[in-house]
Amino acid sequence: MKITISPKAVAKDVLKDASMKKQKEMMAEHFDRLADAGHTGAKVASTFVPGNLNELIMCFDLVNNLPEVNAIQSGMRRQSGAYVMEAEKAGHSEDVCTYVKSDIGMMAKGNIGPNGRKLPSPDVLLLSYTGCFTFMKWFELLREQFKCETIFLQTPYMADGTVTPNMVAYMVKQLKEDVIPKLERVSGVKFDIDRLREYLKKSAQAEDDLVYILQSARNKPSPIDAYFGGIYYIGPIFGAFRGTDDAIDYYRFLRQEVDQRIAAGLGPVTPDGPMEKEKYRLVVEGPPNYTNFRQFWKMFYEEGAVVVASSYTKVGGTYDFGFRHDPSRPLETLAEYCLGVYTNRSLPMRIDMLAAYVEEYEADGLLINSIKSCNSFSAGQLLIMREVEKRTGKPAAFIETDLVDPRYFSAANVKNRLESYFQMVEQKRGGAAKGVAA
Amino acid sequence: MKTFVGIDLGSTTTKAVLLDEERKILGRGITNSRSNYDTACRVAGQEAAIDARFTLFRREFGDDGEAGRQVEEFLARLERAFRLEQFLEQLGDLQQTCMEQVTGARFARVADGVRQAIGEVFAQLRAEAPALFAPGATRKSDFFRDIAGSRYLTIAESVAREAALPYDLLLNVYDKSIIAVENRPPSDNLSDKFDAALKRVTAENANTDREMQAAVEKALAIELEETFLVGTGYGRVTLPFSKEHIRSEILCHGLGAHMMYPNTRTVLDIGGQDTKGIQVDAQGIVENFQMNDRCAAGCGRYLVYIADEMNMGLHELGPLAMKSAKPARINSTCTVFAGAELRDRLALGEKREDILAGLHRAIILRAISIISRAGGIDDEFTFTGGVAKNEAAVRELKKLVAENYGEVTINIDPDSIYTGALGGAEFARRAAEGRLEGLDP
Amino acid sequence: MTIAAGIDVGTGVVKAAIFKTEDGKESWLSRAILRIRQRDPMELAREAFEQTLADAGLASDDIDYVATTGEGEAIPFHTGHFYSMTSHARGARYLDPEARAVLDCGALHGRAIITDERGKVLNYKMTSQCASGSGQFLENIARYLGIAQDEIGTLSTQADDPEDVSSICAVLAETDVINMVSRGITAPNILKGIHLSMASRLARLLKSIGVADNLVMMTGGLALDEGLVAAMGEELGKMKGVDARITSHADSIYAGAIGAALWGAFRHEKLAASGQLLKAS
Amino acid sequence: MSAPSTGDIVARCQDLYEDLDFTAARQWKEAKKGRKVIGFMPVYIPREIIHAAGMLPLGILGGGDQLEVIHGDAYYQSYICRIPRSTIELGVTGRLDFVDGMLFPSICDVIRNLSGMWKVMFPRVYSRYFDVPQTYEDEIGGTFYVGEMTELRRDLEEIGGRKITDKALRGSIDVYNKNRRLIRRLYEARAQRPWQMPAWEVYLVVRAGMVLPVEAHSEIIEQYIAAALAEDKPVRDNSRVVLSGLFCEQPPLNLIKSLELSGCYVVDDDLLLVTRWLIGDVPLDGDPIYNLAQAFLHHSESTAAKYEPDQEEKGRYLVRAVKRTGAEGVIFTSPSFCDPALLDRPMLQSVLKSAGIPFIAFKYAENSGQMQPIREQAGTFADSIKLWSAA
Ligand SMILES: Nc1ncnc2c1ncn2[C@@H]1O[C@H](COP(=O)(O)OP(=O)(O)O)[C@@H](O)[C@H]1O
Ligand SMILES: Nc1ncnc2c1ncn2[C@@H]1O[C@H](COP(=O)(O)OP(=O)(O)O)[C@@H](O)[C@H]1O
Ligand code: SF4
Ligand code: SF4
Ligand code: SF4
Repeated sequence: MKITISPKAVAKDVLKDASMKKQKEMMAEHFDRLADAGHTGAKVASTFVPGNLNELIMCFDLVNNLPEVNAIQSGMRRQSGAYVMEAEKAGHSEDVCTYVKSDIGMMAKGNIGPNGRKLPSPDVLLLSYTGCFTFMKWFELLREQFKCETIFLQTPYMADGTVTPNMVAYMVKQLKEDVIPKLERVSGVKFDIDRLREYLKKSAQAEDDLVYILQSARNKPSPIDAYFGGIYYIGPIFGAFRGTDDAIDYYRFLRQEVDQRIAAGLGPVTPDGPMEKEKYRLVVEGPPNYTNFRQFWKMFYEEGAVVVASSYTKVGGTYDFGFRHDPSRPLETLAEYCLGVYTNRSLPMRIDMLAAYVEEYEADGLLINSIKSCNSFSAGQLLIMREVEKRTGKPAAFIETDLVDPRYFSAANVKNRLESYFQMVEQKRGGAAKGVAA
Repeated sequence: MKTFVGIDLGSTTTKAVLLDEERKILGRGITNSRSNYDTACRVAGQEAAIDARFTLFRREFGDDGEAGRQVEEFLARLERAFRLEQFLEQLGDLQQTCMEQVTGARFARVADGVRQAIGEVFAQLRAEAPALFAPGATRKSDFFRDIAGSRYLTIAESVAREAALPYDLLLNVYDKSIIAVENRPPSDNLSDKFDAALKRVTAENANTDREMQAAVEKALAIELEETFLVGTGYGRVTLPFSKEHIRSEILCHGLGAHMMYPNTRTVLDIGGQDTKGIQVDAQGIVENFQMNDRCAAGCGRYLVYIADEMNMGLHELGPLAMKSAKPARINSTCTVFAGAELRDRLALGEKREDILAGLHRAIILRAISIISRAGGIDDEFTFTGGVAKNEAAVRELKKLVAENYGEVTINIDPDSIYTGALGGAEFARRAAEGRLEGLDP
Repeated sequence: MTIAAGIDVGTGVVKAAIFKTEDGKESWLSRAILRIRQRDPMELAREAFEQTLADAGLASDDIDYVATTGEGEAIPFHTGHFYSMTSHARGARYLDPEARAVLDCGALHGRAIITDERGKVLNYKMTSQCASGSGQFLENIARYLGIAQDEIGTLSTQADDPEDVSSICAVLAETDVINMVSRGITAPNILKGIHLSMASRLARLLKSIGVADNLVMMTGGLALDEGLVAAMGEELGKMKGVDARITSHADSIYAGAIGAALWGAFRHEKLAASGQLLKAS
Repeated sequence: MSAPSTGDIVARCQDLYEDLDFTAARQWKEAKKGRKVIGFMPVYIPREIIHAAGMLPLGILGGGDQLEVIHGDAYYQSYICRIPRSTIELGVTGRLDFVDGMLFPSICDVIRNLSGMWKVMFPRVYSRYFDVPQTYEDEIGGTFYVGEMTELRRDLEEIGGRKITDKALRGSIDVYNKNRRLIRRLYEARAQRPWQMPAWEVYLVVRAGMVLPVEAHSEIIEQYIAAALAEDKPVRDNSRVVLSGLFCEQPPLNLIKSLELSGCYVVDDDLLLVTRWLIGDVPLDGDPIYNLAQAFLHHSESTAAKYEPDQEEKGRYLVRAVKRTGAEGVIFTSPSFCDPALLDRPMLQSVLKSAGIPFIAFKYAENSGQMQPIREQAGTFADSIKLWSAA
């Protein structure tokens, strides 16, 4: 059989490679930088994705280590199960967040990173307490282990749906009087606010492209999967790359690819190639399962289901309502960034957001993936489901898995619910069509 | 004639429904689910075919007036006789299988004694069999496993004591054999058994109408063609059917409930391993559903564990619980710990019926929560699944529905355990008519 | 000389033992074991006690101290009650004086106990509410597979490719097992899979109470299950920083009853010394 | 009139405890027109501000083991603790319909999200997530906390339709100072003579303060202390333990009783922390809000609910409690699925381990029914302390 390759397809492939390749390189470089820290003498700061102050960390030449990302990597490489067990052996309860346990277990088993090299011990823990109480315990546990300086940055909760001056003032005060002086001390680098401004400018540029990419899902068919695919897309910006040129390049490439797919009327790219036909459009709330990520995703694309918007892609910052890092108000903008991350938003705000997504992205309904580990996400999701259903008139579905604990992923169970849900949507459509015809 | 088959392979029971072209139910069949899905489906299907025969008999006779009552009586007798034949056949199989187990080192010294004991146990079992199927007799369960099993255990205990043999040995022989017997596909020669049953009936009642016999023979001659089959239920992923023959159990339960009660808007199904709350519209289309999460607490299996623990039949739990005036408050419905909780409470001197009543309430409480999750109850409300057979559960349900949702019509059909299979059969009928995946109403 | 009886009312089985202690020498006079399977445990406790009396040729008046353990608090004729872990620790030391940890696996719960050389309990932990790793579960599965309890172990050791049993809930695990059977997985591989999953839980339990290089004595009914004992060995072997060895004893299932009887004797002697004699009623 | 016996007092407190309709608080409200009731969740709320507004602070502690939770379960997955679901149940069944406001203190994500749920489900009542600082510098955390309390004060003024004066606040601080002093005395007395003050009685007596006006509650405590010390109860050969980790969802009463039954005297605990959160008296002179903030920052209990900025100090408070009360061990008992308590536990345990203090740990739910495993674990703990502590 002869295969003909049209010029356009070549361009597409090349471009596709461009963003993927770029990301792979970035990640590899990052983990090398971490692993090299021991020899290069670079100092390492551990911090969290929500409230990740990468721009600030870079101002002190610190390498940003994100335990959450490590846990995700362990999950994807199917090691988290053993790590979690290890932590449980060390006396941790079966009930608590497995992200923490995966991280603790990984350290207990030699702290080997995804590149097979040992991760460095942090020189400073930047405990950004943003939308999750577990963070506090997590870093208390790390502090117990590493006995290093721990800087606490509290983000007040957006309980009433607004950012009050008291909140911003509190955060700026913490940054000025506590966080920055301590970072200076640990790193030995003097804080330079213009350097911060420079990074923030770069952040905003990449953020523009990210928003464009995520919102491209408004197209029909959607050129992206805003959950499974989205997880790859948010990696750089929520990780150690926000504020870098690398991030700018990555999102530019990605944007071009998305544009190409829109122009060609193509759907998202899945691990099994481009998606054939978009049958269902979904909004998803909640983190994914990482231990069986591929299998999980497959249950969607096999049925023709595309996720057009998700809340998880907002855990490290919510940009689609207009927030961009603002170099002219450097500390305030950092505060507002932290305040605005998804998990720091009140439940009514989350409901508003998801209901708006269902409408805006013309979805068939809301799917909630409830994560056993994560109270921050999960407590209250059943009310979210009810309210979004009520407001949009679209049916919602509820499944339960875990982020990185393979014991909580029951493929048969999840598949059963998903299939039932899709069949229900299908049947309803049939019914509706009938109703119109009659 | 054309028939459409729905099979609901549940976690504890497998149900089959046969529908004719007029959407009328021809027959229902049920068996316990087991490791061999094929067999479970075959048995359920066969049971439904047997039931269909009785429907056909009835159709053959017409059923009005005095004559109708006579016919009913005759058919009831025929059915009891048929069931007895079936039971005896399986008993024979079980005995033979048990005997074959008596080999190897474990039995080296006692083989003869054990064989003798088994013989004795089965002799007693056979002797009491006709009483089990006498008019008005109630059985612990519909399944051979349960009926034969519980009697076997009781009889074996005394036989073992008398023969000074370890009870465990007889237990073990049974445990091993019952599985083998269960997983053996049933013999297909139904007409033989019908013949034998007819003979039995005629022998008992010499004056059986010749006409009746003729009608029966005529109905037996009708060919039942399996036109299309749809499977559903917990095991549907592993069902021995291809994808176009499979529907989600949610849709099947919704549709089945709609067929039985067209005004149904809310359906509660409590099965062996899951509890579902389903909302349907006026066409039986599912609007919303919720299921219990991964914890199987409070599902039907819970009652099975309890029945086991109390050495009672499933059918007996409800009536005993109904006797309670003061239900205990039970908070944990973890299925696995059910037995432990029960013992705990018995040890504290609580009454069996009170504990049982409390357990039933606990199950229903959980179910009501799931309904609440699925958006509450709208008129009319239909309760399906195996647990709907249990009067104590039904009583609690009615109470709680009234407390929480006021006056609503509650439908409970004695055959509600077949709801999913019924929906499946209708999907089969639609699919055979060439409608899109049968989803099209 | 002191004669004491220990009665261990478990959730699955009732066990009884009678001991004579004299000048620090402990001799085991008689024993009884009755499976509960749907019978009244309190009745069985009496039956077991009477059986042990008869075997030892004693009358109930000859017994100085009747000690209960397990769920035997409500037994009307006891002199004193000891909590399970206290008695298992003592029982394990009797079975093997070298044991420095106990793993008691009964019908519903697993208990890990660390002891010192005198049988003193240093630390312990029980498995929590969810019960997939319990003996009861294994028993159900075995019944389902048509396997006698005492065959489980032998079969499990014949496994060549153990199947992963991952469900946390025993009920759902049962369904898993049904699926395995229908996929044609052999009984040994299923059983071994269950054993490994149980063992991994139990090993975590041991580690979490600080077992490092102790000799771990398995007690309780599942100690007789050589498959589980072997799986425990494998799981412990896999564990970093743990050099524990696992052992079992033919009389392991009596550990609770033994321990109770020996503690009973101990208390009796103490009480006698202080002049406050109690007598079994 | 003769002084009430402990039996009488405890019976009254038990009635209050079992009353899921909050009759006492309803009666208080109805007694005078215009009275308002403000509900609050555990762990800590500055009740002084509510009191100064002339309102009744009402502690909402879940539904216990007697409430049938139906609708509440519809809002929570099985892997979330029980207190939010039973609290929702109380709400949807109308049991809180007389409550004019709800406060959800910063303690964990579950309660935090519940505050938003309350807004959606009960939009007509005032509800507020009450944030507290986790940084303890005066200038930073202190300023923020003063801001939070000032907002609360303003909100309550609006609800009550009248100003909350500094004078009123000082008066309220005064009555709460007294209440805290009494509870401290109660705890000290129990630590000395635990056989005279069973843990479950002390719990009920303190818990009465969740639904009664503080003045009435102080009276009850006083009476109880007097009555308990006057009664002679036999001393049992029990071990003395400190209970830790139960700060939010309440254990069933049977659990506390079971501990004693199986041979443990409870000599200290972290139950109902709101009544003892502030250590020592809050000063009466000066700015009352500032004083409350200062007390919170610098004179409050350490628990899993708080971030401990100083690694050296982590868990020391528990060691101090053991020393202070002459306890022989610590029993950690926490609600199932409670992340803050359960994640904290291993850290506390390692502190105890290095201090040579024995401990055990188990979990519960507010409606746990099976006490057998708990008795067994606590009993073994007591056995091992008893049999071997002298040896
Ligand atoms: N006669 C009966 N009385 C009481 N409960 C029954 C009866 N028959 C069945 N059940 C209950 O119904 C459950 C099975 O229900 P079913 O709907 O068949 O479930 P599944 O489809 O999951 O197998 C059993 O677990 C049992 O608890
Ligand atoms: N020979 C055996 N092989 C495997 N398991 C056994 C054997 N004998 C007993 N058991 C198991 O041991 C359990 C009872 O153990 P036991 O320690 O007596 O528990 P409990 O004290 O809780 O009753 C039963 O669940 C049974 O399954
Ligand atoms: S609870 Fe949720 S947000 Fe918090 S650390 Fe765990 S997974 Fe992350
Ligand atoms: S073992 Fe019990 S509590 Fe655990 S998941 Fe199963 S049914 Fe639920
Ligand atoms: S018990 Fe724990 S998890 Fe539950 S609400 Fe309280 S602090 Fe949060």
